Amino acid sequence: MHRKSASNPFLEEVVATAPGGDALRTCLQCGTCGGSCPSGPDMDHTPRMLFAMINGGMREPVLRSNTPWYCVSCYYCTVRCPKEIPITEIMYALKRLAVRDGLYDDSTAPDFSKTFIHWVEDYGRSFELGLMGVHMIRHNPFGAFKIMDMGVGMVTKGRMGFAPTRIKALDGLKRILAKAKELEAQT
Amino acid sequence: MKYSYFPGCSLEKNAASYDVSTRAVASRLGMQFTEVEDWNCCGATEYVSLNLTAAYSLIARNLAQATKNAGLDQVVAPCSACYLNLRKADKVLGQDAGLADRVGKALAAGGLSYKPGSLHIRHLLDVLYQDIGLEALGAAVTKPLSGLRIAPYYGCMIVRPSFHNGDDDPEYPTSLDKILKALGAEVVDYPMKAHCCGGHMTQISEASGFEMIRRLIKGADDYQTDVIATICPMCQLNLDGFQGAMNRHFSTNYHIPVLYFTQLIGLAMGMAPKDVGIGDEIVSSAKALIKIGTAVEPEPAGPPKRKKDDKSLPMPGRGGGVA
Amino acid sequence: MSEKVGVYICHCGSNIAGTVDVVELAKFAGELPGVTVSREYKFMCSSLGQELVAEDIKKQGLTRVVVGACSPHLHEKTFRRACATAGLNPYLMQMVSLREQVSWVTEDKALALDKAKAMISGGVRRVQLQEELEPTPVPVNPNTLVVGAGVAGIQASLELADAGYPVFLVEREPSIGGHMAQFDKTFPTLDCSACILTPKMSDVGTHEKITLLSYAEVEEVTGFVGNFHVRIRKRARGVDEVDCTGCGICIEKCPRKVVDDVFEAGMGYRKAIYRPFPQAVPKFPVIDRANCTFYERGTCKACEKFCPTNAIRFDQEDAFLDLDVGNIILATGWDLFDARRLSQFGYGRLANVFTNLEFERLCNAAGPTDGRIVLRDGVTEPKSIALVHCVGSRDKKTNPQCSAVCCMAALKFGHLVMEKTQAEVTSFYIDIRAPHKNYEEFYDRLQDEGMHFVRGRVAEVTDAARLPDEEGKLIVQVEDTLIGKQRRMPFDMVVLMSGLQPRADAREVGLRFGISCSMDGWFTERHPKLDPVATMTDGIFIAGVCQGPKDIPDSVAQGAAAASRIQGMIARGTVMIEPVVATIHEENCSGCRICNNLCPFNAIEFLAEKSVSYINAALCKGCGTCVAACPAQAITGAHFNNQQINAEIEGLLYDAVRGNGGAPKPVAVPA
Amino acid sequence: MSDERFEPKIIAFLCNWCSYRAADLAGTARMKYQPNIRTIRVMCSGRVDPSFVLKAFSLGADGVMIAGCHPGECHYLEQNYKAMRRYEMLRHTLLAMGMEDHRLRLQWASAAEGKALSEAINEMIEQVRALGPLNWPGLWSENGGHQAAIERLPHEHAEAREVSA
Repeated sequence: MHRKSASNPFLEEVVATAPGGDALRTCLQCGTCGGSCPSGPDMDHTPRMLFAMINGGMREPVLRSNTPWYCVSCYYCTVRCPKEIPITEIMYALKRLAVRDGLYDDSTAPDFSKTFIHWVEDYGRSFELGLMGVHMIRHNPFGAFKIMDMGVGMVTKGRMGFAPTRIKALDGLKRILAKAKELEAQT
Repeated sequence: MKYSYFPGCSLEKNAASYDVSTRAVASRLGMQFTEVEDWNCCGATEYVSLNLTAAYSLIARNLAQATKNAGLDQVVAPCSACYLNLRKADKVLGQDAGLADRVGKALAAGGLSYKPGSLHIRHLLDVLYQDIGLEALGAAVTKPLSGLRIAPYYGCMIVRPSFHNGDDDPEYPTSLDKILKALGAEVVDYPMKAHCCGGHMTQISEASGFEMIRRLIKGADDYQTDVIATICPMCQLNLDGFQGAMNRHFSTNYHIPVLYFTQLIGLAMGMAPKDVGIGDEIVSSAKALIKIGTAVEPEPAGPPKRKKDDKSLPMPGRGGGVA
Repeated sequence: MSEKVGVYICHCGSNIAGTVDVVELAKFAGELPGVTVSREYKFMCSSLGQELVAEDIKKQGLTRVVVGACSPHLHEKTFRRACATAGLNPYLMQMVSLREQVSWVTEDKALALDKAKAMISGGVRRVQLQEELEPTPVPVNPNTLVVGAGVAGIQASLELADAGYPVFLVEREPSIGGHMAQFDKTFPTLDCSACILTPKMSDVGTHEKITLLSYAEVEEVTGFVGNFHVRIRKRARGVDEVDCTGCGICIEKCPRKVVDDVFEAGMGYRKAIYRPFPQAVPKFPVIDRANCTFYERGTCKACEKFCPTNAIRFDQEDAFLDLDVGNIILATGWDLFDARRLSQFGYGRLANVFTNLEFERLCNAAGPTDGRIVLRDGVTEPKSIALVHCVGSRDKKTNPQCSAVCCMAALKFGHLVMEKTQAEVTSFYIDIRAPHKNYEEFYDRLQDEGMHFVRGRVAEVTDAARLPDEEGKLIVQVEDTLIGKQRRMPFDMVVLMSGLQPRADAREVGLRFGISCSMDGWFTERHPKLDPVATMTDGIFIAGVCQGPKDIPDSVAQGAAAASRIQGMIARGTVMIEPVVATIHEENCSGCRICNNLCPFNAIEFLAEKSVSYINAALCKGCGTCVAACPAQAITGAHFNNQQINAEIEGLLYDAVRGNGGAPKPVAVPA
Repeated sequence: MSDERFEPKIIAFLCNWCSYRAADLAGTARMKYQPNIRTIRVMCSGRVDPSFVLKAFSLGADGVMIAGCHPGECHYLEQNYKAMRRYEMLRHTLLAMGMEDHRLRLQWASAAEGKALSEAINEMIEQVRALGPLNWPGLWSENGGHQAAIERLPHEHAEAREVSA
């Protein structure tokens, strides 16, 4: 039984977008999440601070923050949070909102997700070589050299295919995803 | 013991050695795997960042496919990401009615359906630890890994978020430690055992990605580790594939091979290295594996005897006093 | 019905009258069948208001009274008294809550009036069926049983004993003193815990009114307020308390050393025959049979050989005492949260991670290190110490509550560290809670003394170094929430401020004494604000942390409060037992015994010879569960019988449209 | 007060120690809730005899609420568990006899939960308002009458007995 906030629609938006998000209302700003985060040092804001900003209704700064995109889904924050807030899920929710509204300054991470999914949607399976190739050319052309030896190794050891596998019932999958996107758009 | 088997994209190519060794070890232990028919990618951590309903529908399709293996409600996934996605979807769809309804409609569009809770999604580690058990594993060992110092590395997604069903400790798990001990290996008390390998960070921000890899490799090196045992393709790729790049980035010179725990089990069962995909790793394990067979003094059992002049205070839980 | 009912509607200033049309309501009430007088008045609870009622009873010969005012929990006693003074049995008065349940919670005035009418007509119908009741007086046994001899139990015992009343003080451990005896200093005054506690302990030991039963537990409790019978198990000490002089030679000679994980919190060693600490009360040692060589191998008996008074009794067995007491105080205290449950803090794995209780022993001059603050190696003095707050407190996964004492204890530790060592000390807190007298000032003092504070709940404690300056240290990883950045800070020693939690067996104990626990396991008080030391079971009181986390001053205050409540009852000599109890009408009882095991207070017994069940009025608390359960309707619940409640239902629904021809007899609706 | 809007009448049995105090608290805190609820104070939710509920319905109540202390917090130790069992039994029976769900509600409310109780009251009033007036005899004959109901009883009771205590 929660009183919906009239003054802070953004909080309600986030809570509604993340499964189990209602717990966010009880954040006590202890910083366990920010302390636990392995990529915390590289984040614009610690998760805790992000929650304070959500509480303050700062929609655009929150969605523009790189914090969710630096979340590595290690779930340390989630298992340690004393208020049992599903923080990782909330990070996913913030990413979805940012992508939907195109609110991100550095497109590296969003594009990585999109490229990854591009192969999945077209073939039903992921395609590492394609993914890394495309992604690196777009975002880190020189990075490719740094890991050249690895790339070569991976290929020579046959750990990277040159084409993704296509699943049999690809049409079925496409229909499923099309319907799913249609329904998501209505929420 | 019969199971549905969900290999996942990684095990097709990049982690083929995990797939090979898993199947080899499983059949030796009398487990029968039936691969989930025409399975698709689980979406890793990427799809849910873009579209909730689509992400869960993608996963749900796999669950629906798995139910086609008549009579097999136990699904084994060796990949931590696949395991977590499948299991989380099964759980969330049982709780979030709205999402479950949308996903149900989406599946219907593909002529499929899935009822949450009708499958038990389990990670390979859990199955080997619970169903096969240390005794059976120990009994199957013909070539103990004596003298090999192994750092058990769990990574994140199998121990967290813990689903409160008697799974291993989310902070300091021990099941892999025990399995490796059963293989006769010298298991190091690896403090980073459940820390994060950085996932896709190498692709998002090299610096952060490499730093997370460095912590783990350094941690293992501090304990004179010969081999890191992993249970997840993503972890293996990061620690093994990117170890060289990481070394260059920090001008360090670590060389610690990273093998799948199933490869080590296979070796301990006397299988030929190539039969369990040894050699696929970028950081060669050849030098480390030479050690296998060399004798090693057994670990002292229990707390050491107290000397007269010993002023040290007892560690917690050694008490024998009245409660 | 031939009753003459008087109805009194209170305006409560504008509290009721502001929303409910009291004039109209009084008019309506006046027309209800059986009502002879109906008035509205500004303040019914005022003396004038009460006289109004008394007058009408006398002059108009009212036989029933309905007061429509505030909640009965506020003024039921008041109006019962008013009736009694006018010679009307107080139980013939019924209160209707027009304020809490109508005017204060309703916006629409018209609807408020409707609801008020229904509530009043319910009261009017009910009251006419109410019966005269008399509370039954029972004598109060002047003896008191106090369970638990921590500071709260000690205080309670001394208060009662000094007032001249006999006390039986039962303590589970070999010595009294509780947790306070383990502490070094107390906050915020920093006086030495032992210095202020041990005098009280010896007072208890020597007081002629106090019978001290240590190393003992309460097995069974029967009876009721004023007349409890308790059975005590005195565990076998292995030492005869008459012959033993407490010289301690046996302890010296005992060859067997064991870790003392009770008094020394696992930090020190004791012998197999031992006394928890030098100033223990009573002075007699105890043989720890689980660890005694004689009980293991059948040889040794060193203690027996050297005992100058032959007080050792290897064959001693548990003894049982049966006592009669009038009242009982539970002061059973708390358990320390097991920090192992939060493995990210490394307790039990990382040698130099300590708990607050371990640290108390480290600081304590009488402790295992003679008060030297050192690392687990027993020699090295730490150069930096981290104090981690809220370990097992304010955490839904472990204990949701705030443990109330840890913040201040951490400040105290900070002071002791700086007093005894050169170490830098840093507190990692979420909020510093310093709400009592001179507590905030103590916080201020510690900041001034140079203690460091970082606002953030510690995420993890690890020995995995990332950078050279972290090598060989314990690294505390935390978000400094005031900067908004993650920090990794190296320390030599980490102290976990573990929270207070209910005794593992609190529920069990509660059931034994017939009192209840809250969800989280603390004993439930009768009223959280206005009756904090009484419980729902008359004659059973609670004091100290067993009721909820609190510090020493509060525990002492509760101990004293419980004692004074009991002194009052003893001084009065008798207690009145509420007549709201159930009775079984033998002629209707079929002896089916369904009710027998429904009663948690064992008030219902089966009379085999008559093959009917019987309710002991003194034990019955009047919940009425058996009344509702009796298939033969052979049980009536005084003041809440079926007729009364059914009448109230009819009244409440006086204006309802019957479920189309559901056909109960029509209820007279006022013209 | 609008005439077309259906104003249900709901009888609430409040236990003296928790839920009645919760109602007091709701009052002192001036929490507003709809006035369609009419309360009866009993010492314990365990006192509520199923016949009271049937009586209330037969006299034209559109809904009945039984409120007590949270499990484990009963001031009579465990009597609210008995209330819980009876409620389950009664609810199953009433459903079997064709009464809609939501007309009978068991509500836990500690002395501190004035807000929770008032919200629960409002919620129930809305639910019952949506159901409209209780038309019991009608339902009774529609759903096939006594026989069907009685046949289901043993099963319903079995279910009810599964309630943990």
